[in-house]
Amino acid sequence: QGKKDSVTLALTLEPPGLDPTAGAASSIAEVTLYNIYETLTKINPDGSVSPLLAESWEVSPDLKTYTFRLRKGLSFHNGEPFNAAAVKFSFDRAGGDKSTNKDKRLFASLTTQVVDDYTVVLLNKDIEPDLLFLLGQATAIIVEPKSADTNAAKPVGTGPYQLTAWSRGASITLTAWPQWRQAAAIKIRRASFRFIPDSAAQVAALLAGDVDAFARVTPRSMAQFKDNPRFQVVVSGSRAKTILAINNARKPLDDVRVRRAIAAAIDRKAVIQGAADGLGVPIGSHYVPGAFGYVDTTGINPYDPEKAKRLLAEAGVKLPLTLTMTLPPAPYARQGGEVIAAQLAKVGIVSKLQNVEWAQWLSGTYGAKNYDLTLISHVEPFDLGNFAKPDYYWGYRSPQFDQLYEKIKHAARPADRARLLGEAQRLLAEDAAHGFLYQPQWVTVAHKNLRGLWKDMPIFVNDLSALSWS
Amino acid sequence: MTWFVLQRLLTLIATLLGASAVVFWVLEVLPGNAAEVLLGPDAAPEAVAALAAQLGLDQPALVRYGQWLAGLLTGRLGDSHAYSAPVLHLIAERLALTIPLALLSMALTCVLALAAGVYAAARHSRLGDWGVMGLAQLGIAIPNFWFAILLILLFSVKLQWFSAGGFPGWTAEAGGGVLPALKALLLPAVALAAVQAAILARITRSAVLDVLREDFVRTARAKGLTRRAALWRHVLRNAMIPVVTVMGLQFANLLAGTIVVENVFYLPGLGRLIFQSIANRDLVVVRNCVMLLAAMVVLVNFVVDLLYAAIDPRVKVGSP
Amino acid sequence: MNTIDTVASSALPTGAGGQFDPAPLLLRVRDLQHHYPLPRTRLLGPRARVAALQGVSFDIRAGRSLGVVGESGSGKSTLARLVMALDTPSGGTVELLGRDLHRLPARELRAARRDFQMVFQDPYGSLDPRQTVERIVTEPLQALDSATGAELRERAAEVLAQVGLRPGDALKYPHEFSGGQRQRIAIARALITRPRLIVADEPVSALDLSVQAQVLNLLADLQEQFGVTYLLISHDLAVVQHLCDEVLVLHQGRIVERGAPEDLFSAPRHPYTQALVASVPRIDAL
Amino acid sequence: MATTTPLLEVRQLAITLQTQRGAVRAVHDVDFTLARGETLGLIGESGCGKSLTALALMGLLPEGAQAAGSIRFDGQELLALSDKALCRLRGNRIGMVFQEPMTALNPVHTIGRQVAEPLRLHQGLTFAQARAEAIALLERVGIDQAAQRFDAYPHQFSGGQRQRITIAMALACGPDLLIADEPTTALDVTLQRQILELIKGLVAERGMALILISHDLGVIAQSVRRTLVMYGGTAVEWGPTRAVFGARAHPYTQGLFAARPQLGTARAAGARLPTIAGTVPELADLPTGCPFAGRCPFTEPACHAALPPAVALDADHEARCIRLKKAP
Amino acid sequence: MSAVPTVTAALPAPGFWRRARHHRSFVIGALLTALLLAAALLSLVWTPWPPYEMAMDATLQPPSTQHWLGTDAYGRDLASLLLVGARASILVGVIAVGIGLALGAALGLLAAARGGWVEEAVMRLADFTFAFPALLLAIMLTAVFGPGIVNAIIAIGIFYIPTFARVTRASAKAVWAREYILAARACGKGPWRITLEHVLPNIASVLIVQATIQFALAILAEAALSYLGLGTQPPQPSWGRMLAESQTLMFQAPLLAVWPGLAIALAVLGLNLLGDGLRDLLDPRMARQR
Ligand SMILES: Nc1ncnc2c1ncn2[C@@H]1O[C@H](COP(=O)(O)OP(=O)(O)OP(=O)(O)O)[C@@H](O)[C@H]1O
Ligand SMILES: Nc1ncnc2c1ncn2[C@@H]1O[C@H](COP(=O)(O)OP(=O)(O)OP(=O)(O)O)[C@@H](O)[C@H]1O
Ligand SMILES: [Mg+2]
Ligand SMILES: [Mg+2]
Repeated sequence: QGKKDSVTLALTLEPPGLDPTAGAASSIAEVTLYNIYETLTKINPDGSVSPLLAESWEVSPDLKTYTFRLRKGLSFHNGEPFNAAAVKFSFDRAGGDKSTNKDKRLFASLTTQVVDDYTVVLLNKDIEPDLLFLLGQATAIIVEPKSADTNAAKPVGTGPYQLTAWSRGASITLTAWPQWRQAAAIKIRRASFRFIPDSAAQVAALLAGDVDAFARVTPRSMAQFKDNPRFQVVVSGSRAKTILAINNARKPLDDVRVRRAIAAAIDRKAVIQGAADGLGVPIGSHYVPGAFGYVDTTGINPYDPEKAKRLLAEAGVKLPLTLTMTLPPAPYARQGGEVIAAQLAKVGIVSKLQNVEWAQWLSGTYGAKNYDLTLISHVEPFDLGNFAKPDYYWGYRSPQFDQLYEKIKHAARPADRARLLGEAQRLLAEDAAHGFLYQPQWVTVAHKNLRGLWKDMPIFVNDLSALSWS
Repeated sequence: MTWFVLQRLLTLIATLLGASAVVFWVLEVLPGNAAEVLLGPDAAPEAVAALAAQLGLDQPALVRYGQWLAGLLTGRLGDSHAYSAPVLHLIAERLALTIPLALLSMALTCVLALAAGVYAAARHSRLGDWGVMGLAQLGIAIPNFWFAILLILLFSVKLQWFSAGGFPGWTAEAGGGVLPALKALLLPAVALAAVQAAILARITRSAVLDVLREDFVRTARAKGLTRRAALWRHVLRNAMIPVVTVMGLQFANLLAGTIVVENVFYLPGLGRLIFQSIANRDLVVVRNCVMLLAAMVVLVNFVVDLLYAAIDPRVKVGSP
Repeated sequence: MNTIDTVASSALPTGAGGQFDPAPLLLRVRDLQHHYPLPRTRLLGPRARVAALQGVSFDIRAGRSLGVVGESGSGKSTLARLVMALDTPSGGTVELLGRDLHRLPARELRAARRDFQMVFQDPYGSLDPRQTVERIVTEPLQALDSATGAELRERAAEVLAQVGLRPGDALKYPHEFSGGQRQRIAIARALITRPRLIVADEPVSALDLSVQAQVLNLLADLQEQFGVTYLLISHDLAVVQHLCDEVLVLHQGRIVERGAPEDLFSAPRHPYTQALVASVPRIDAL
Repeated sequence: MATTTPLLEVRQLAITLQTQRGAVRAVHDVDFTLARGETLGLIGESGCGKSLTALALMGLLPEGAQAAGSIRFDGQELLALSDKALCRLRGNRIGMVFQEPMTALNPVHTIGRQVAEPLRLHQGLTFAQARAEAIALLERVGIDQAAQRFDAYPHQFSGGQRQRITIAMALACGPDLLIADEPTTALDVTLQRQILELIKGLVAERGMALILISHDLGVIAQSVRRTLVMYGGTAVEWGPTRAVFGARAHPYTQGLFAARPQLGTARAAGARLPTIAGTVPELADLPTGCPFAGRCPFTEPACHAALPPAVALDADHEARCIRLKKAP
Repeated sequence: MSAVPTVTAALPAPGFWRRARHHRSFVIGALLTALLLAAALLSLVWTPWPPYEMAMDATLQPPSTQHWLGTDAYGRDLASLLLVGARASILVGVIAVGIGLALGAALGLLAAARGGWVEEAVMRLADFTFAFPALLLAIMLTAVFGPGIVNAIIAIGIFYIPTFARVTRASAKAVWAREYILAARACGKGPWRITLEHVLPNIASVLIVQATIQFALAILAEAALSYLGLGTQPPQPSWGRMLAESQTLMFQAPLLAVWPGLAIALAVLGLNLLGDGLRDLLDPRMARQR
């Protein structure tokens, strides 16, 4: 009963700081985005974009000029007014020399012009069809110039909530900001986030009633809540792609037949079962159902161990072929790696599993590209462009794809884009650039009376203003 | 006595200095750095480089070691890379949990172990002895994280007497208070204490039995003391001598054991801070925490040595 | 050779002059001193020391036995350890057959050990519980030269027979023997190199009366048979009197009186010896 | 009436021990009586059961040991008393001094506290009273500057001093009976003499009865009026010290006396000591009948039949040997 | 300093086995330990099912005649995994104790034999290592060299060095004070020969007892490290890892946590009881009293 206006959410990881422009941890966004900070646009559960700090916008036909009209009369938590200057400051800062923004490259290619107090124009050097979506992400938050540098500990934004307490390692508490533009509509006055990395502890905390909702709980624990009337289980789609990344630059993986053999040796259904307890949709390329221009490519390299063996023989690979498989610490990787290793073993590929910490994965696998195979989830919504980067850790080089991608970037008409995107997906599938596995689904377990939870999750966010108790 | 204390202090400082060098260089070898971890795989390389420079990671190792030592002496430990908050502040926050937790479980350990050990020794080879020592065997044989989960299962999920974890803090403004905080620490303390108490109980029992065999116990009985009185007045203090040593060592294990228990009960303690910080390559934090732990262990052993002298009058004249 | 005054005379270089006594000089101890350091009590300043021996001189002729008596802490064991070259003295010399033991190089000292062996007080503590009697008894030989296993076995059987143990005992372990038998094993170990000198530090004080008599008889028999020389240390005056030709009374690290045991114990001169003798409980007092 | 009952009357005392090789009788058929003010010596070689007998009197037998027979102290049957009742006697009416002065004192308590303990326990003295009394006691047993050293710890005293302290403890409540179990074995002869003199003096002064245990014939000869010789858990000969030492009726007594090297007799070259054949057998290996059978030079088949009955030789002087019966 | 029993037992004492047969702790401990060894050996030649074979359609099954103990979240046979997992426990125990014993005993013997500053240095080094709690040391080492059973073992083993060094030194010093050492010196034997011929055999029983205890602790340590994700790595099964993985499903399939937990508890119990029994049986004081 006392619960009516407060909620306790749990997250797996604690954000290291509360400034999304200074760190990439998704937990930063999960706590702050749309709660403390706001962006010009807001991404909706279905992936569409709606106005937030910008009331409306216009896009030039060449997709290079964006004109935003800002909401009037807003202010930051510290009382400073929200205006075009703040927007310019925020974007310039994100693209500046000293910027530690993860999306620094994007902002570096933008030029922000202040037209008047409530109108800004963004000029983009490149074409970025998803710019409006990108401007709704945590890296694009609008910050207040004077407080920007201390946001990590004392966040100041325009959002409906303010930070009241942060006991590091344990919890963060947000309370509703009374001066927010629609403060009356806010049902949850006080929300706290707890951080519970241990999966058994996650289950215990939910069962014991310590937390009301757990976003993206370890899928394996879901089963025990599905049949429990005290809880609701929300399974949501995502834009993430879990793949068995293949180092295309290494022998014999540079041979497309070997990569196809690997792809054919993988039974995606079993992988989804093992890695995510069945919570995933198979994908055949680096693109997910529900995204613009998706085509089903799962039939291109179907599960066929016999074919895999044939392909390996064709490629003249001496069996058993020993490959290292580097696994970051996430459960999906560790669990999925075990399953895939068992499947590859059946076609004569011995995978030596190497479990690494994130730090090691980032410096050894991602940075130094020292790996054969690695299991990883790429959560960025639109990242086909990585296949066109020559120095990316995948080592994938394809002039055909580069051309295609160049065209996609400049295709202003949706129909053209959709066609080109489809072509790109098929190309990647045929090239078997990676072992494309599945689109993960996120599981949220919550008290049965909690309303307003996001059904789908194109980005990681916990929109507190939408929550209420029934 | 002063010579004794002085010598112990000197070795203490030397130990800590050596420890600092080992800690620093071990951490130096860790692959990966904080900037990479903080910004993640999708970050622009320029951003990573900018962050590394901002964190001072691009300086030579020797310079950083020197700076760190100087910082240790002046109390300026720097800022955490990950939390971008002062390390001193972070550690102090965590200690507010870990120290009470360690003390609470140490107290539990002592009470349980001494009671059980003395009881078993007094009932040597009888049913009570078998029962208590059987329990102790079990206590030693069960992994403590497993025991912790069992506790949660029973007391939090089934009975809902305690919350399954978390720490409300010591002050009311953070939603906690002294009583809620103690309540939150109780189950973790029990989980931690169970194993240690089992070990200590066995040691107490055998120490008491050893002392019971000593001549002076017979002398005491010959004076007309009852078995119980002889036990309390003459045996216990002598039996404490080996027990105290083990207790000193256990305190160190207990501090380390908090890593596991803090994980199960998701408590924001020092152990988890170290664990996380290693994963995040937040080496500033790791270095200082490990040094702090080492210092505490060394200090506890130092105190044990002094305690020794307090219990056993023979030590004072004794050798270094 | 009854009084302290004789120390001076026997301290003179004997050279070839000792021939008026038929037995040749075996052991010559001169001005032996020893200090033990005490643990530091203060950070700076000198370490305190205990003077365990302060200028002890005596001679033993081959085939004779010298007894050393004195109360606890008078330095008896220290003397034994120095004579056995187990410790380095703070001053003075120990000469066996004309060689200064404490100046010998390590290798030569090891070889010289063949000539002097030791028997200890505790028949339970002086035998390694994990070695067979045969190994224990042949230990001095193992350390000395590379005798073959068969030779060692033969020698062991021989000495065991000499001390009155059965051949079958060679493969047993010490705990299978009684105190008196253990002391026999210890004596066998000392005998195996056919030494000239045996230093016995309280060899019977841990034994029961009836067993003590057996061991004392054995020591006497062996002397008769092999002409061994004894340096016998004991706090029991009666034991010393029974076995020795000459007695030294040690008090606080100094020799206070010496002489033939009958004379010395019937008419002690030094007050300390007098007190010692007077304290011995006697049954004839009844 | 009360004056005629002896202070201590031990009848048919038997002590059984649980060992690895089953239950064995460590002590059996031990009888003696002790009047007030009388002194008795127990003598015998190691392991013959002297200490067990003494501990049985105190009711402090080791775990697993069982005493049977009868021990009457001042008319009271000790074997039937509860531990609580025994506690009221121990240290109060019966005092005991142990062999090892080095370990008989608690190393972590001050000696003053340890000496005062029985006083506070049995006489209910206040701390100050007990302290004054304890200091007087310590002075009486010859500890110099007792008041200053009251708060010193045992390790700060020499062996002889510690033995004096344990004696002070045993004497604190003015017991009727003092049991001294080899009180001087760990000490030098000079110290031994002092301690024995001290005990003798105190016994005379306070009119206590004394049981002195020793394996040293000389000590017994000089200290007690009556002697009991033990072998293999049995009393083999007992009587006035003078009679036992003079007559030496039992072959074991004879053997023991002969094996002892004597001070003062002129040394004959190559003189041999007469020895007792064999070694003391283990408890479980004791022969049936006379325990000395087998080692005794006069063993005959009848010796193995049964424990020889006590034969009275003289007033009060008895021994257990079948040969004595035959003798005129 | 530490409470080390000064055991100088006679092994093989006559009647050791006879006494051992009647010693309850020893018998139970020896049986459980033998069971552990047997399980590991058996797994080398036979398991009910192939231990790595997954069956995604038969996950989390309860015990049945097919799968005696049921299946795990990948449909692997739990009984087979348990058998194979015993190998990891033994491996951890044997190697960690081996490292600790070899280096620790050597250091301890050296300290006892040389005395003086050598002893002081060795003991200070031991103190120094003790200053880092074991688990922390393990975490740091596995962070540097990567998680894995080998590194976990080494980390545990390193921490055992000072433990064994201390125990060894204390009991070796007690042996050095014995008269038979003096006798050996009087025979002209040097410190190294004495150490090998007299000291080592006489402290062997202490070391054996300590080794069984540390063995048990190593199994627990591996479990704790596996729980933190630093111990045995997939796909190799180990009891610690099985236990850690079952935690998530604790409420859904509790048996999954029960089996490895039971296995660990029994193995640790067995080793501890064995150590207790050996301590009693090898202690001559006990031998004489009972
Ligand atoms: N290792 C040592 N360190 C310090 N002092 C020692 C040491 N050994 C002996 N002492 C001291 O040296 C003196 C002589 O000792 P020693 O052992 O030679 O006497 P002892 O005559 O053999 O005595 P006891 O009859 O008790 O064996 C004593 O005061 C003793 O305390
Ligand atoms: N606690 C015990 N457990 C088993 N046997 C014991 C125990 N105490 C004594 N004994 C045995 O009982 C026998 C008699 O022991 P007791 O101590 O009475 O001998 P003692 O005459 O006092 O010998 P000592 O002169 O050595 O003190 C010995 O054989 C001894 O081994
Ligand atoms: Mg001596
Ligand atoms: Mg006795």
